[in-house]
Amino acid sequence: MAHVFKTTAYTNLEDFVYGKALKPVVLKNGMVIGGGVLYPEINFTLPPMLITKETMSDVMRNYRDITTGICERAKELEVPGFVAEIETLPPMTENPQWGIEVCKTVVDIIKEYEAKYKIKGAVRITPNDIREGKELEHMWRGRHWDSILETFEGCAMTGADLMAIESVGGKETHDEAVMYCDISKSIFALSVLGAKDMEKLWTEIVRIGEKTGAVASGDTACGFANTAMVLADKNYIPKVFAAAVRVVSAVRSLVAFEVGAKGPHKDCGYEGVYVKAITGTPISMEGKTAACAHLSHVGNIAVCVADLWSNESIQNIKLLAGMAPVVSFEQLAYDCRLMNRAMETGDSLLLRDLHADSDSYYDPQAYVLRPDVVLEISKELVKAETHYERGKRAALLAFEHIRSAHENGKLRLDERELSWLDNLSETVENLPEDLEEFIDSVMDDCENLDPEKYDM
Amino acid sequence: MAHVFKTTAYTNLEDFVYGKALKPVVLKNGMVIGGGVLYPEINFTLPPMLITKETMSDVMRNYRDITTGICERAKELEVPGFVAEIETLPPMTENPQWGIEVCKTVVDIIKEYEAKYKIKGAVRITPNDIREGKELEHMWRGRHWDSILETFEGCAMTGADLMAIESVGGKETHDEAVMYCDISKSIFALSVLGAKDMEKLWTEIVRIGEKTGAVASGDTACGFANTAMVLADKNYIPKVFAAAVRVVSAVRSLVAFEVGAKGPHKDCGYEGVYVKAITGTPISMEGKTAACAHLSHVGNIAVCVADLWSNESIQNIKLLAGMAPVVSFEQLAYDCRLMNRAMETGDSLLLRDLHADSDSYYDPQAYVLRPDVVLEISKELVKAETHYERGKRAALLAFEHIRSAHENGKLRLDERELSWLDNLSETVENLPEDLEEFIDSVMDDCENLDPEKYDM
Amino acid sequence: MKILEDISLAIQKGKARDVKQLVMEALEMGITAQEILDKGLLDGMGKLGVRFKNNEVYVPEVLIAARALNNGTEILRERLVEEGVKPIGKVVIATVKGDLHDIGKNLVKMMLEGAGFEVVDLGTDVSEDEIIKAVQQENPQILALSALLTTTMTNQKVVIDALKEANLREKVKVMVGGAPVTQAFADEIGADGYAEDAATAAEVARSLI
Amino acid sequence: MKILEDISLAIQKGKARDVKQLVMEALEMGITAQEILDKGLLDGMGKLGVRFKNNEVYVPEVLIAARALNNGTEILRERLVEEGVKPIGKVVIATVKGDLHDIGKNLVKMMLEGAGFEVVDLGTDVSEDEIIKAVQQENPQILALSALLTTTMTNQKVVIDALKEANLREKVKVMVGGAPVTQAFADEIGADGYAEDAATAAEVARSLI
Ligand SMILES: [Zn+2]
Ligand SMILES: [Zn+2]
Ligand SMILES: [Zn+2]
Repeated sequence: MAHVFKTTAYTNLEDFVYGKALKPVVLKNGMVIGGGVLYPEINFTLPPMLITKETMSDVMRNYRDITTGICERAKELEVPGFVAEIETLPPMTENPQWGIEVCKTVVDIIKEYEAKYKIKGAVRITPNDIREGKELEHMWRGRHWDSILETFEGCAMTGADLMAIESVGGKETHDEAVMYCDISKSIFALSVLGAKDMEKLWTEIVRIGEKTGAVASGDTACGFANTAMVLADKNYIPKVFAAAVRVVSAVRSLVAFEVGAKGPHKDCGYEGVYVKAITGTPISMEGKTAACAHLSHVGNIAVCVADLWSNESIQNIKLLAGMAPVVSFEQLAYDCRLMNRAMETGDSLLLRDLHADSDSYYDPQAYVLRPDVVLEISKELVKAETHYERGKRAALLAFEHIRSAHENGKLRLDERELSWLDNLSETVENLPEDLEEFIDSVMDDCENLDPEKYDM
Repeated sequence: MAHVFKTTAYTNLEDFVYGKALKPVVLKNGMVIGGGVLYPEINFTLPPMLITKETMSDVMRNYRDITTGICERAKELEVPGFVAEIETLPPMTENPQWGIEVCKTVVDIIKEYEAKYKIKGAVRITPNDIREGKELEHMWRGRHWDSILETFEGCAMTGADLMAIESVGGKETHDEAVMYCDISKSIFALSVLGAKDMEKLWTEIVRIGEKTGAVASGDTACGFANTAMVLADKNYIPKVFAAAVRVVSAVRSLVAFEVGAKGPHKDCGYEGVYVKAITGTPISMEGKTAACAHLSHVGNIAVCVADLWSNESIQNIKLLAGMAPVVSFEQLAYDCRLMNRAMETGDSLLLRDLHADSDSYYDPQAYVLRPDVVLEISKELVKAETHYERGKRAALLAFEHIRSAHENGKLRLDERELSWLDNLSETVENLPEDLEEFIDSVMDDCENLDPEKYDM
Repeated sequence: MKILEDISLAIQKGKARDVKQLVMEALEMGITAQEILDKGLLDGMGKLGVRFKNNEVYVPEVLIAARALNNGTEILRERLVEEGVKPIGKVVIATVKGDLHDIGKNLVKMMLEGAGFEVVDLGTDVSEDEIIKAVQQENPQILALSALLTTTMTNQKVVIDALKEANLREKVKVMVGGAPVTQAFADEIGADGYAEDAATAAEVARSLI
Repeated sequence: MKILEDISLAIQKGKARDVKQLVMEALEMGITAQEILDKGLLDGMGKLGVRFKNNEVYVPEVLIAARALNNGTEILRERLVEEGVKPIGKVVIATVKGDLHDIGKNLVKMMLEGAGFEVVDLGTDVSEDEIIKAVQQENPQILALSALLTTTMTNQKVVIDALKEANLREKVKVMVGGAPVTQAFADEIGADGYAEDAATAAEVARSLI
């Protein structure tokens, strides 16, 4: 049975800082994530190319070159340890043997460098969640579901240290919610559909972890909250909406931990800060160094309580200095050096707060990532009993904190954001208490949802 | 007549910090460089393409898109001000009207954003120094020389705020010095040939500045010291050699200021920290965020006393987030936000030292950029009377500081670096006192040097 | 004319019921459907589109206006046929094979409809065969292709090649877009147009017909 | 044979005088020039090349060894001709038009000579016409092109096209390199080989002949 967190793991703001987690994760090679050192987590993807049987050798060459380049640079810069994340591309989940072969390639090179040069490296495998589109039979059975689990298990067996995913339960509905800035539908997608799917999926991933020794790490609401963030960044939707979606997404992402995930939560889920506050597990985060993958308004504040520091994703293309993944890796390594130096000198809280304060005035999405705000909201959030109640409360807490920060001159908001803030708050306040009533009121309006695929 | 600096402008380490210079530079739009705020300086170049009459419209489109992208992001992130550097490519110096047109395009867009949205932007023009190759007639006359001055003057008239260059006087000789790690030849190339050329060239640039109102800013020894750094980074030459070249290059780059340059010194000359220590003028520096252009071992320490923070150069190609120059700009903007926040809270010295301490143990090239080391070396350096004496002393001071840091456990050096350190020191100690004797002893061995082009 | 201005304003405010009412009044006043469409409904969408491009309104506002637009054109439909008025152009839109990203395509669709185009949406993960079939059946002036991955953008080229193969390339203009796509890539694969984002997609489409 | 090992060692240590002395001794002992070259001189350079690749020695050490190598081959030259021994291959090398970067090219040259290639260096900023002329005159197996700027790398393609034009493309293998150049670019412009850095250039050249 799922364990529901009723209190936050952190109670004291002074303990809530980057590089240290209450429940660190120890890897096979001795690396401790959240054990006092902030490590870089490097992400990468292929340059423009097709992935087919015919191009597979070229695909492999790319992954080999990327990994070798990163390991070489880790050696040069004497990085104390690092994580490499492989996010499989859709054809690699559809053909699990491809994803597993890529994983093996990366793992083997990292282990070779570890043996030769004592560079500690770990691999996070993140199968692309292919449970979307017209051919999907069901969320929890059929070939899509089987391929995902097969990829997890195969990669874990081949030496991946961490298992993660950006699962898409509820995403078809959330895509609609984002376009219309429909906060009710967003809460439905995240805390009803998403939570329901997460429980099924993560029960399986945790089981694979127990069987293989790989760590069931975490699941980001990337397709939900980051989609909203990117649209807000283009001024397509209000930032207050995106900020609320971020906090609501924590309710969904927490479900992995309710059924046994151990962290580190994956990089592209900024809701990880809430996960860390509530569970005490370490998290990966991405900020300014991930500008290669998406611009954002949270470039500095994202590092405040991170245990891994990531670049999100970069194509294997050449920049003037060399291949782009190596460039990103170097940037992350220097960021981490600075943070770790401050840890050594006892200045980590000061550095955390400089990062937070430098961003939080300019954008509500940054404001709701402030460590103090995260802790306050988390403490209130865990008091709600069900996922639905938590979803509602998350949105309301976000709106409250944003409003009062604005009133107190701690947060600048455009005029047109303010009217959205009022309307959105009102909508959430008027949502029904009863879950069934809520589902009935929202579901009819969900064009893209096929409830049968969720056994609803 | 040239003014020779006999004392350092800074005497106190507590005053020597990023964002503040003793002699700030005030631009036409009111931006003050070195006046208490660290600003981003964005650099960019074209994607793979030829520059010809036929491609000129495509060239212009690139510069227009780059500048618009940067200005848009500056607006979004509420950047307090920025500098955009245009480094002309060789054909744009050879055809000054092309370089001037590019400059006008960039200036116009920036001024438009300034007028519309109050975003303060400035332009630094850096003509590519084309005085190289078989067709060169003479360093200080003929079509190459004329084109460079024409580019400066034309761009200054069209609205460029700052004039800079990476001049190449002595580079043909230094290229040989670097390959053989010949420190005598390096001192000859930098403090004899380089200094001689700088005096001629910068007298002209300062004159153009007086005539047009553009600021004669500075001249980096990029082709000298950065070439050494990049080769050292590939493990092609010893790091102690590259570190010494860096300090010697300060003697050369200082010449611009002896004849009237005002700063900010250009980004890719890490010797700028010595220039700032001695002259009190502001400087631009580049570090981890310039990893796109070249990897380095000075990613954090480079920011310690910077007044502008730069990315060196990035092609206008697409990353997942958008065009690469915009990505770099965002990264710089966040770095600056953090540094500026610490300035506001009175923590700038602490943050400076965290950056310095995080890098300086790992590489002698980083060690000689430590603010304390820079100030100590600078104080000794200015006691020498001639450029040649300063060149020798610069190398010896670098070696001394590196050796004692290593002995005191403050700097890690590979075994094979140590024997080079001894040999190189010995070589410099044995150089003749007399300049003419020195020149005679080195010049014969300079294969690529044509002394007539230097009136020698 | 005041009533056309009122229709335009009602569209901009997303007031579907007002639009319906006003369009009926306008028809009763004897104004042609063509004029109501151009100077009322599409004028409103055009103005809203400009405000969207200038970051003055958000997507939901545009979507709500688009619904109001639909309400208006619904009423006009018969009359438009009678008057022999055709939409300014027809677009078939799809996210290419292997790519399930929907939102970018939907935003472009929204902007195109707002500009008066008739849009046939084939959805996501659409193979070149399905696209060819749709082009044959729908006979659009424009085919708009979206791709969000570096590993699917090449399928935009696959579609263009398939169009050539099927002798359809001359019959339809192809515009492409998506995060990793650039003007240079569009040129390279022989597309006719490239839209950097949804806000500019309508302009690009207009320039192609 | 001990003396060949000694020659190899003297090369690795860059002891030009010792090399000279030892090569003469070896000749007196009746060892063929071919053997002295392969098992002495080039063996030494080969071993040093491996240490260079493994970051155990620096460029100056390799350059000094290359000088010692020259000292040795100088003495052998006549005898090599008598024995009919040819260099393992001839390379024409240049930095392309518009590009004045010298060092990268020189490093590649150093590694190629160390591997026993005869190298004709055309310098920097070399036009396609000059390159064509050199290929016609020198008749090399390999043409090596360097470019350091995004705005000159395209001139590598210009040279390859000019080779085709002059009906020389089949007669010479082309290898390319330089900071902005990639394997993908090399493939795209139809080069035969791509060297990521100086250390791998010799291997690539060897694989081409
Ligand atoms: Zn993600
Ligand atoms: Zn430079
Ligand atoms: Zn620069």
